[in-house]
Amino acid sequence: MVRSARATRGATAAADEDMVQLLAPSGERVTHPEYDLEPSDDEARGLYRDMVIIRRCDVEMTALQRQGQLALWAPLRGQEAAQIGAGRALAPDDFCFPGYREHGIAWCRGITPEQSARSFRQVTNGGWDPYEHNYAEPSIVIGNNVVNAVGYAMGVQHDGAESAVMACTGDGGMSEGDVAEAFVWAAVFQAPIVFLLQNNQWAISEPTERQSRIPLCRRADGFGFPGVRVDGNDVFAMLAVTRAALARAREGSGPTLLEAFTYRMGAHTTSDDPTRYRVDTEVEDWLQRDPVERLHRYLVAAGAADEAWTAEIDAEADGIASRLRDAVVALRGPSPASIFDHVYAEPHPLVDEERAQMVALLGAEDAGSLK
Amino acid sequence: MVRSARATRGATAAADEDMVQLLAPSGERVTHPEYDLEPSDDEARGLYRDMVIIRRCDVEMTALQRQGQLALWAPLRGQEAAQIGAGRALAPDDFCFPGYREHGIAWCRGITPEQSARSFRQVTNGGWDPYEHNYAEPSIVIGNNVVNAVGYAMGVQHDGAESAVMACTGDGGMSEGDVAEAFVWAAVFQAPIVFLLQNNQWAISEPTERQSRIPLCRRADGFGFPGVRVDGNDVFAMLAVTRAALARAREGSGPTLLEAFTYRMGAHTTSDDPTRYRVDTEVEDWLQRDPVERLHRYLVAAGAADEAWTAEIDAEADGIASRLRDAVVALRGPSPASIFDHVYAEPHPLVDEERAQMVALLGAEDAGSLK
Amino acid sequence: MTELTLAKAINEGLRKAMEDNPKVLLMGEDIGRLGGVFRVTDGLQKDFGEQRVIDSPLGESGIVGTSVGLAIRGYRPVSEIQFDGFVYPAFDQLVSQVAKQHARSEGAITLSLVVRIPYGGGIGAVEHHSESPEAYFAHTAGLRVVSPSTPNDGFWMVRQAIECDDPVLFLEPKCRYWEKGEVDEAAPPSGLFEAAVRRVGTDATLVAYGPSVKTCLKAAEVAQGEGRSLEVIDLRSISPLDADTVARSVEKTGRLLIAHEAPVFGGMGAEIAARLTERCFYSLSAPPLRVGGYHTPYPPSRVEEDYLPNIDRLLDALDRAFEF
Amino acid sequence: MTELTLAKAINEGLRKAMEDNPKVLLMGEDIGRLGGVFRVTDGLQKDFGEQRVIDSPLGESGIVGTSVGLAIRGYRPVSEIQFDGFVYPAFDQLVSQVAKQHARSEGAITLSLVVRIPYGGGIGAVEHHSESPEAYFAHTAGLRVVSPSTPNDGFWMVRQAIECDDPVLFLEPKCRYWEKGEVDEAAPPSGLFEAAVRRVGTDATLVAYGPSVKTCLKAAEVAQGEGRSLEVIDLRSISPLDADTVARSVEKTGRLLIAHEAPVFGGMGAEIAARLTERCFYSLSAPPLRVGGYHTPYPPSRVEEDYLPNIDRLLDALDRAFEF
Ligand SMILES: Cc1ncc(C[n+]2csc(CCOP(=O)(O)OP(=O)(O)O)c2C)c(N)n1
Ligand SMILES: Cc1ncc(C[n+]2csc(CCOP(=O)(O)OP(=O)(O)O)c2C)c(N)n1
Ligand SMILES: [Mg+2]
Ligand SMILES: [Mg+2]
Repeated sequence: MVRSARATRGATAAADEDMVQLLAPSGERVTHPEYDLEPSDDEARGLYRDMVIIRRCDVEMTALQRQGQLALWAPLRGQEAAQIGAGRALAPDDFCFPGYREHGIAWCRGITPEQSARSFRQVTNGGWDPYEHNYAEPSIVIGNNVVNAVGYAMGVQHDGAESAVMACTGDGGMSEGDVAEAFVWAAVFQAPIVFLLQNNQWAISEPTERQSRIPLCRRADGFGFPGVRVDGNDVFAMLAVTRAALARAREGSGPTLLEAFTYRMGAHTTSDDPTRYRVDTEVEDWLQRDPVERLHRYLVAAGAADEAWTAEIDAEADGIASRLRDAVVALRGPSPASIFDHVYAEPHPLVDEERAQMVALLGAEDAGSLK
Repeated sequence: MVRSARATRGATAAADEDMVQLLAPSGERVTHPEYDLEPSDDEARGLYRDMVIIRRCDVEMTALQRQGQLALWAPLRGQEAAQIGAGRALAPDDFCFPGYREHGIAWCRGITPEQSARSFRQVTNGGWDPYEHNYAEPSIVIGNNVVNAVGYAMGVQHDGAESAVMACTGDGGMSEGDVAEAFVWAAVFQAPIVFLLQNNQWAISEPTERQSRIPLCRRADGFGFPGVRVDGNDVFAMLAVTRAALARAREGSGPTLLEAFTYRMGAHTTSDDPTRYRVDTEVEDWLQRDPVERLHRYLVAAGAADEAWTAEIDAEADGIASRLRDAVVALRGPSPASIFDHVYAEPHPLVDEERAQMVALLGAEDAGSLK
Repeated sequence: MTELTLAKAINEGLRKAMEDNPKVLLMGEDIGRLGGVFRVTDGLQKDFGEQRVIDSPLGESGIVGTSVGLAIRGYRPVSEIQFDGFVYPAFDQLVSQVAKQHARSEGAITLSLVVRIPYGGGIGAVEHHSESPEAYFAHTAGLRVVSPSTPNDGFWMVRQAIECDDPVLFLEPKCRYWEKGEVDEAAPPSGLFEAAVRRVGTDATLVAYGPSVKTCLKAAEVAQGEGRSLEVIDLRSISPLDADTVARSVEKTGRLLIAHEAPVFGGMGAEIAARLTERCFYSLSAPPLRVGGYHTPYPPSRVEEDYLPNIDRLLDALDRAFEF
Repeated sequence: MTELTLAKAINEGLRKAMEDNPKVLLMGEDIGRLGGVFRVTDGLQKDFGEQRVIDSPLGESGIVGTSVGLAIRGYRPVSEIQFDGFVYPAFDQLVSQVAKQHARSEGAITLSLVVRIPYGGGIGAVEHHSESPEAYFAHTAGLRVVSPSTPNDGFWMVRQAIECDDPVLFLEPKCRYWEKGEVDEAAPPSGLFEAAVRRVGTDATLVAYGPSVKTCLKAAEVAQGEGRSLEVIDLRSISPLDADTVARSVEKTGRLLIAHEAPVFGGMGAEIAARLTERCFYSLSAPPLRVGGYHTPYPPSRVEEDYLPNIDRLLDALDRAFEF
């Protein structure tokens, strides 16, 4: 049963499906018949800064988890361009439904790394006010948030608003029935939504061909809306294609599936051990396509970055990371009794009764003090 | 939200997607570059006989329901060619997972109309031994049986057996997440299965474009296996294309999606009132493409049927129908206590305890006598 | 005061809710042009348009899942699951998103959505059309579960459920859809989560909800003839549970019977029995007894009357309660 | 006699079952090359091949749904749901197909399949990784639900579950995976559906299963110091329930406490309390009391120890039981 699937590894893993690229791994600009981006030096520098900062914070979070300060961390290393390109394409009014690894998009939505750390420290299962950032809470059960996103997009459409919605999923997520139902609804109602599929080649230990024998962007063909594969390690291509897809959604032309073809450079999470299932050569191969290095080469060639400026950005990132460390270590909460606070929005006798039982048992002080 | 969907009605309802046809509505044979069938007169007459009999039984069942002899009936009128063509393509060793309307395929599997009536009379939720007929029990929850079918096909593959599996769903069923998961599994494992999608244009009151903006056979493209639209009112095309797809599955070339483009001439079930949601002209239009008439014209033109023979078949069908009526009216069961018999295959204390309670309350006689 | 069937009363309640609040949307399979297989949404698409009464694709996770998104956007979606047996494909959405969004967002998101489900047996249906899934939902913190037993409650409770800022599963006893009753459009009978004493009695307390309330009232009538005075309580709300009202009655009668169609094992009757035993331990002259579905899949409907709680089974349990 | 962790003991049990019967297949997410996120299937793909230890696509309905088909074909699939919180997408398959195939086919089809689910909290995990869904399954006729609490039971019960001709949900207490215990490979400790008295006592009966058994044993130890002798029963099987063993104990002790991690409201404790109250009404000196999760979504794990049944909460309930 399995051999047949393995046999086609190339089909999805290799970049044989044509893929939108505007920036070659060498850092040279390449052209594409459909998509283009003319970033100002400031814009390009801004994208670089974003990527350096989230990469640095990602390293810090991983270290914090190792030191027992976080329950878990899901590293984004390797996916910086996919997330920053997509995240910077979003307009303030757009709304995004992330998974659990979208720290880069969160950063673009004005969510601080410290806020991103909260659910991983388990002081909460959320971390920010979704309405303040037009960015939903993290979602861990794979697939169901994508359906929620389509519903939100139907609401945007019903409001007659000029905004779009983004829903995040992964290569593994593409196999969940919920994602297919989301595609059906989005297509039938022509919902203003962009499905951002980060194909990082792995679903924990399972390679993409365990989910599909053909490129995942083609999945959209079967539902009647466009699917595009983008070089997910090329921030220019990600920005250009995501902007176009969001514009298309806002115009009322319906959904688009964007497959950001990228790679999970690190472990699935800090609990994972990739050495059990993948070979170093694959990782080294992808290292050659590193999204941050690539943009840096471009900036240097364009004379938009020199050593001094690069060092400045690194220093800024280090500063953010060390402040992040302090903030995370200081994070407290919740209090035992607070678990009863938001089960329901309206009064609920059982919740009140059980809160009282807990307070009686622990004492008001302990029940109310942050963990 | 809805207008956009309605607007594209043509896209799926009209036969603009090219469609395999071997027998024109006029009864003339037409050729197709890929598929052909050279039925002997006996074979063609056999198909006609099948269709006449299941249509006649369908009329009888509907009447029996009206007279209170059945809880419900799901008529197949209009879908005779789709079901007989697909059903006769199955080899004895093949296994089929039906829905609730596949009485024609059941007939081909040697299940009597009386057995098909059992679950609709609610003397059981089954009706036959799946292993005796290589035909699963009826399945009512839409979508989940299609996943089961893929699992069975994985078992066939694991056995190294030379047989194939057929899974039935409808145009509405194509929106259920389970059907998409079935497609993912079947594609990844190259399971020997044929997905028979009877697109009868309606899911109760909802037209097909409420499920998709593009022809449903195209859904397979997104999963990496072939999808073919067949004239579902052309029994020759159905037989030829289904045979080819089953052969392909047996060879190890993986799944195929067959969209039998047909029409539900009757109500969704005897509980339904189609006048609330569809126009007569549509029904009349489809009447012109009637599968039984079509084959009869062919037989007459081919000199394979005359009035006498046609009358003979009608008489045989009438006979079967009246015996069916007697058999259905005589159907009894289950006994109250029998509901405990097959909850588990192995002993279960709670079931025994509750059976004893019921017997104590009703008395052994009543508890054991058929309803 | 007008006399309506339960189905029509809910239809009227939905209409009022849609008139009162433009954010109320209906979504489900066949609810628009057809008006729903039970006609509970009959005429609403015609009057409120296809934008507010939406015929959805065929998928329960899609229906509930998109309702979640609409609610996050500020709408008050009321979705319909066509039959009880088809709610399970939406189970993940209900447990992992509907029930948890408010807590996950620490109150930032209030999910005002209603999921309507015709439930229960007794209509001679085929498989999967007679299930009683309420215990699954009641065990799920974050959800509220209610079930009307009369047209007046149908009219008012559906409006109160839509006005509630929490997700509410609205379970409609389909075998009572066609039964008529007075609807008082002037004022709601009570809060959405309060139980109602339907019949006052002194010897034993019968607790039920939805389809079983009427069965209990009939049984009480018969018991009266046998000289036993039964108090019948209609819970109306399954979660939260109005335990106070039940406790008051049990302290008076000393005997408790609970009836529901769902299998007894792990059903709501267990929670009610356990909770009331703890609260009324010294008042109980007999253990709380449960009458409900057996531990079997819902049987072929030809035998459903022997499976469901009926007058005989209730009176038998009553006798047992008095034997203690 | 060898000492193994629970995770390793289940791994060994699976290995034995695969050696004994070529029809046994394993399927799930990451169970092959990775050996499962908890390494319970470690090494099995290497030894039995990719045909028998199958890394599946990411979809729980697909995993359970294809297992149903494999079982109909005559295989004995053992599928893994990676974490408790991810079983809900498979809920429809479990309730509508797994639980009903045998009855629907009037016994023609026996569905010998096992669904393994690491469940429960206490490991400091993120959301959806600490749930206790057993009550949903126990309320579903047609399913059997068991949970081992020791390595020896892990080794034997998984083999017995695979040999069982009915579908079995095999709930593995993930917080005990790394705890060691003696495994006696010579003979099974008892039948799969029999409860075990883990500690003999006279003053009160503590009933638990899976992760809570050890907590109860610790509480009993402390109570002993306070002069109270507790009997601790490990149910092992949640459905069916070995009520006889519990009843024997309650008739002796007169007091019953039930502990589980799932929310108390509508949880297994309710069924156990209601059933034993009915059976042992005159033996009870106090109402059965339940200690378990609160009616909230599983909280952020930083506060989970105050959410879960712990020694303090058990002793507090014990005091209350003695106040009656
Ligand atoms: C419904 C569900 N099943 C299983 C899991 C466990 N799980 C967490 S992440 C993961 C792999 C996801 O892979 P992919 O979708 O490619 O996203 P990635 O982690 O690579 O970003 C799995 C199986 C889950 N979170 N939800
Ligand atoms: C999961 C599920 N949801 C809803 C239903 C109720 N229902 C029964 S048939 C039907 C329409 C099915 O349409 P289609 O798939 O096109 O099959 P057809 O009846 O046209 O043959 C619906 C919604 C069901 N049986 N199962
Ligand atoms: Mg991935
Ligand atoms: Mg149809």
